[in-house]
Amino acid sequence: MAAGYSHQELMVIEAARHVRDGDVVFVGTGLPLLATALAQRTHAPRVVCVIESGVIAPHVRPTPMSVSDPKVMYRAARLGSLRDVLGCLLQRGLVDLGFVGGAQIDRYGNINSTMIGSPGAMRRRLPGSGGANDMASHCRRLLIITRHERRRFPERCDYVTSPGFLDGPGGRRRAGLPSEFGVTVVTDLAVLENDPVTCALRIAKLMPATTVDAVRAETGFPLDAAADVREVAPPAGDDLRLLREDLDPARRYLKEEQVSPSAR
Amino acid sequence: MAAGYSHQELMVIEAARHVRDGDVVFVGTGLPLLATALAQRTHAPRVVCVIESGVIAPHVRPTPMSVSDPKVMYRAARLGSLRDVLGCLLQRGLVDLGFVGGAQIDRYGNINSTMIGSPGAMRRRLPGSGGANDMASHCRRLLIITRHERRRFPERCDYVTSPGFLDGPGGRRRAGLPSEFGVTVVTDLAVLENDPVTCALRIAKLMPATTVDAVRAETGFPLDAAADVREVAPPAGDDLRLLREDLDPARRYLKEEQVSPSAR
Amino acid sequence: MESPATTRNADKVMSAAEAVSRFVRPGAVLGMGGQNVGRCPMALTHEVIRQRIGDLTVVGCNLSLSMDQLVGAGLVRRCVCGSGNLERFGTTFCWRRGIEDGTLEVEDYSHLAMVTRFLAGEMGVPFMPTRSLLGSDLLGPSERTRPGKAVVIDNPWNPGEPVVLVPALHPDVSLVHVQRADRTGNLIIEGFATHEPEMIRASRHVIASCEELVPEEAIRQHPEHTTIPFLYVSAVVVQPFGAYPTSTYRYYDYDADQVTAYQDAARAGAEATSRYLEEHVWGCATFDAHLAGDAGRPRLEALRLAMRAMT
Amino acid sequence: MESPATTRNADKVMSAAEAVSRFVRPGAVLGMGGQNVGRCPMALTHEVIRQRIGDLTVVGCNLSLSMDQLVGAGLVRRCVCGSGNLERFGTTFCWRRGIEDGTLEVEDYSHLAMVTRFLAGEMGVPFMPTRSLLGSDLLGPSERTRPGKAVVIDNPWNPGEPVVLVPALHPDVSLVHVQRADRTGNLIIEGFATHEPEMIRASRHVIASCEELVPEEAIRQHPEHTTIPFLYVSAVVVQPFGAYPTSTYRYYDYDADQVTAYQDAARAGAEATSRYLEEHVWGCATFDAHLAGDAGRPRLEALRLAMRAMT
Repeated sequence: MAAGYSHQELMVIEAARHVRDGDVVFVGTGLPLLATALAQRTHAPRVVCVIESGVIAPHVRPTPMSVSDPKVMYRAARLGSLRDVLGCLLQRGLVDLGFVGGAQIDRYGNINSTMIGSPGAMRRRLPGSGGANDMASHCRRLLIITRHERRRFPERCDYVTSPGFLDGPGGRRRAGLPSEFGVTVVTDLAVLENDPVTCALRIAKLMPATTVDAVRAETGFPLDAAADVREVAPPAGDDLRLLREDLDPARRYLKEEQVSPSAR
Repeated sequence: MAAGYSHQELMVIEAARHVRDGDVVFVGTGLPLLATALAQRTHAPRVVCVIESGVIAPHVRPTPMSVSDPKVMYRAARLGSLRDVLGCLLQRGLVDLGFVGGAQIDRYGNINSTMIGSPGAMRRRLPGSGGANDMASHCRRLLIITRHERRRFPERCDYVTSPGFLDGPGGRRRAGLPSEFGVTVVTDLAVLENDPVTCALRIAKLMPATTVDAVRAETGFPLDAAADVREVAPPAGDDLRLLREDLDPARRYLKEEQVSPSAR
Repeated sequence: MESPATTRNADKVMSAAEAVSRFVRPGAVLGMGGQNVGRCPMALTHEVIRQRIGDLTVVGCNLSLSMDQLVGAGLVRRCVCGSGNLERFGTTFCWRRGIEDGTLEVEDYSHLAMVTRFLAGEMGVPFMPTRSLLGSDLLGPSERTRPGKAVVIDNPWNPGEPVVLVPALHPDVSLVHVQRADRTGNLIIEGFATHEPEMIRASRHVIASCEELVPEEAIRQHPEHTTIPFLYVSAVVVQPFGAYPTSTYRYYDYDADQVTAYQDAARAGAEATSRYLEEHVWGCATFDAHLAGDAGRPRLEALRLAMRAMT
Repeated sequence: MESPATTRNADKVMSAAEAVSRFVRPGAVLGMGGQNVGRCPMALTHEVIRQRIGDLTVVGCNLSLSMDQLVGAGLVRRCVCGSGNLERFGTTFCWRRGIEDGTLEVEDYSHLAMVTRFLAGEMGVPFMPTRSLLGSDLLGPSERTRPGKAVVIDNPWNPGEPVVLVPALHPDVSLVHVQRADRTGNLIIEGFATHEPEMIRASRHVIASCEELVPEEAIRQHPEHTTIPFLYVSAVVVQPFGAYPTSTYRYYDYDADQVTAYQDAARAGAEATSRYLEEHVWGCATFDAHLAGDAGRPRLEALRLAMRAMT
């Protein structure tokens, strides 16, 4: 891939582009927080961060390792309780965008962070929902940053911890969930978004030096491509400097690796 | 009646005797607060006052005129919200005794503070429940201080704002209210308590210089007398001095009147 | 549900006149802060009266002076509340008169039931349970079947145990007076908080008047003391003594004489009430004019000292 | 429901050993304070491990270090929680191993659903509604019919709209570590409060360890800052650095090395975990001995300074 920045850096920079100015963003630590902070420092100064441990609108310091790390609480507008943020902001409908992670993301954007295998035959226990189910139930948009590996993109999650579009069109409405909803997945190979009609994830953009077929080869379900698939734009302006010097100077999350897709 | 103290003073002193050491007492201002404070200064030092405006365990200063008066908040353990006291203490089951008032108290200790007359033909609108319905629903014991007048003690309240025993034995259980419950009414003529079997109010004690018949004459429903009706004991020890000098020095609530029952 | 998002993060400081004209519409459901003679949003309700914004539904727990003046001004169609009164200062006379002569509708709840309605609103759920109201006439017979002001259901975990559900309440705009705020709308309530935290977070818009405007940085030094973060607040009005003649904890005590003066007028009847409002509200261009005319420095100072002695 | 009434108003200061032996019984439902690497009640859970009180059900939102050590010590039968992990420090390995090999039961909720269960508990109602869980596998098919971990009902005000009810949760005893407390049990939590306010008020007993014991008079100077009034608290344990190696806001940061040391042992397996607990818990007569042996003054000072720079 283009020298000078890593896949991981471009993933964070691309994710930041999906954060809109004025969004109230429910976010944990790691790459999602880097992406949110980058957006705040560039095109989205009016972004409001909400962190699950009860933190509202902090001025995050580099580089928190936990949602209970004082670095995510620095100069917050309020430090409160889980009820404050999960109940009175998230379920109340005041959060626009939520970052979630998971071991599996399926065709309809459902997310599994509970177990690999089936309750009867569990192969690996995962941490569980945390606030992810709450975010997927109440946010208007979900943003996921993950490595693109076939095992991570099955046709159907072994366990649906957090609801995407469930079984497809009308699934959320039938379940009693808000229908205004969208999922964006930023991987090291592509940007996936749900098709507005079928609700299935499809390729919206490609990372540099990869192809639709290469992405499909790493995806466990049939993957359409949007009509106008473009390549993810390279880092612009200050993006890389902000990431490396201001947001993650000690490289707690941004590794130096320069893996190129073909090499994987 | 015996000179040297008023009916009103004896009513407060008698009411204080029904406050037990260690009780968590939900109380407003006026005579109930005087009775609670007197109990605290005498036989019940471990009483904990809870005041509806969100005040927990204050050191009340003489003499508050309102539950939002800073005098009821002095050196509280916590100043919080209505949810804190009505929800997390009262409904949670942590309050032992509640003081309520009302324009009507009926045979089964039901209380009306909403309207005289019927919804169709209202003759007088009253303030409404406030926290009274909540106290009657969740306290283990209710204490009422009121003048004894026939119109205040009807067979059945025009409107049941706060549940006593409702329609009698089993009434609370059938309604889904806790069955562990008792009502004591301290008036200028007598002390009424619910009969443990019939649940109806009956005469437990008589104020000085009155008779069972005199009490019945001022009561709108048939009133039994307990087997061992005694006379309310006169003020003891420091009671009067504490009331007059410490608790209501400006006589905001304790009037000078020395009415004797016969004169009324 | 509409959210205050439009005003997130902005500088929200404006005059009472601008805040009220922007966010209080005729026919609005008006969330009322304060309790009895404590922290009633008098400066804001005076402005609603001055702008004669009517057909209002006033909701709260205990409704007192600020509500009664709105009713006296003929601006209220309906109240949803737990009580109307001023304790030792008497009942809320315009409210009582309106209900008795049928010009004012009222829906009665207990105070806990009202808090529970606001709690449902702030938590984003359509209803919340309570074990109050059972057996009383606050539950109409219909409530056991048709969901109206409440509904009774069986506890699914313990069939035969009735539980009352009350519906979420979302005021169109709530009026509160607090001790401190910053320009973005972070609010600090000191002392007793009444039903305001739940009501504020359940509201579509919130106008907060404050005793003191503090720098955002000061709020962010102790974020655990922020009662309400800016996300819920649409307008901040800087108005010292904005709750007068009711009290503001740690700032000033209530003015018994002024409360009594209004109560005497309200008790006397509609005409006396109109004269009072003419003199104290319509006759004053601003709340400061009312303070200068009806209280005056020495009296306000005395109220400050009275509060200081109690805190 | 049992209430902490027996210890109302008394002097509740006692040693961790006495508090745990008095209020933590084998088979108890144990409410766990803290979140991730913040304010875990380590001094109290070390004492539970030292006294080998077993057959526990551990409940909370995010369960992390303190829970994992209890599981590693073989004292936990069941967890009811929203997650088990330490974020960047990895998962909770004893917890994961126990679930995978079938020796540990777990009931999964979302964090909001757990908060909602505690909210029902503190409010004295049998259940509370949430709009989370819908459509997910966190709701078993049975939940649509038989009330178990949750039940789905129709919104009575809007038939066809499903709402999830979750049952009240009342821990037999909750363990929390807070910044300040007085002898009677008034607690002040600074910074983020997690799920603790609701959990504490829902519990039959609460053991609170604190960084600092303050005079009751100091608490009563600013009663609006009292997070939890004494009525809910059964025991106060004075233990500086009582959350080590997790952080206590405004007091000290977490110790990444010590957290990693435990994680390495827990990841390695049961034997390595036992060795860790032998050395750091069973091998220490008190938590202070653990602090002296495993951290030491200079390291603890450094953690204080690291926190000061962030607050």
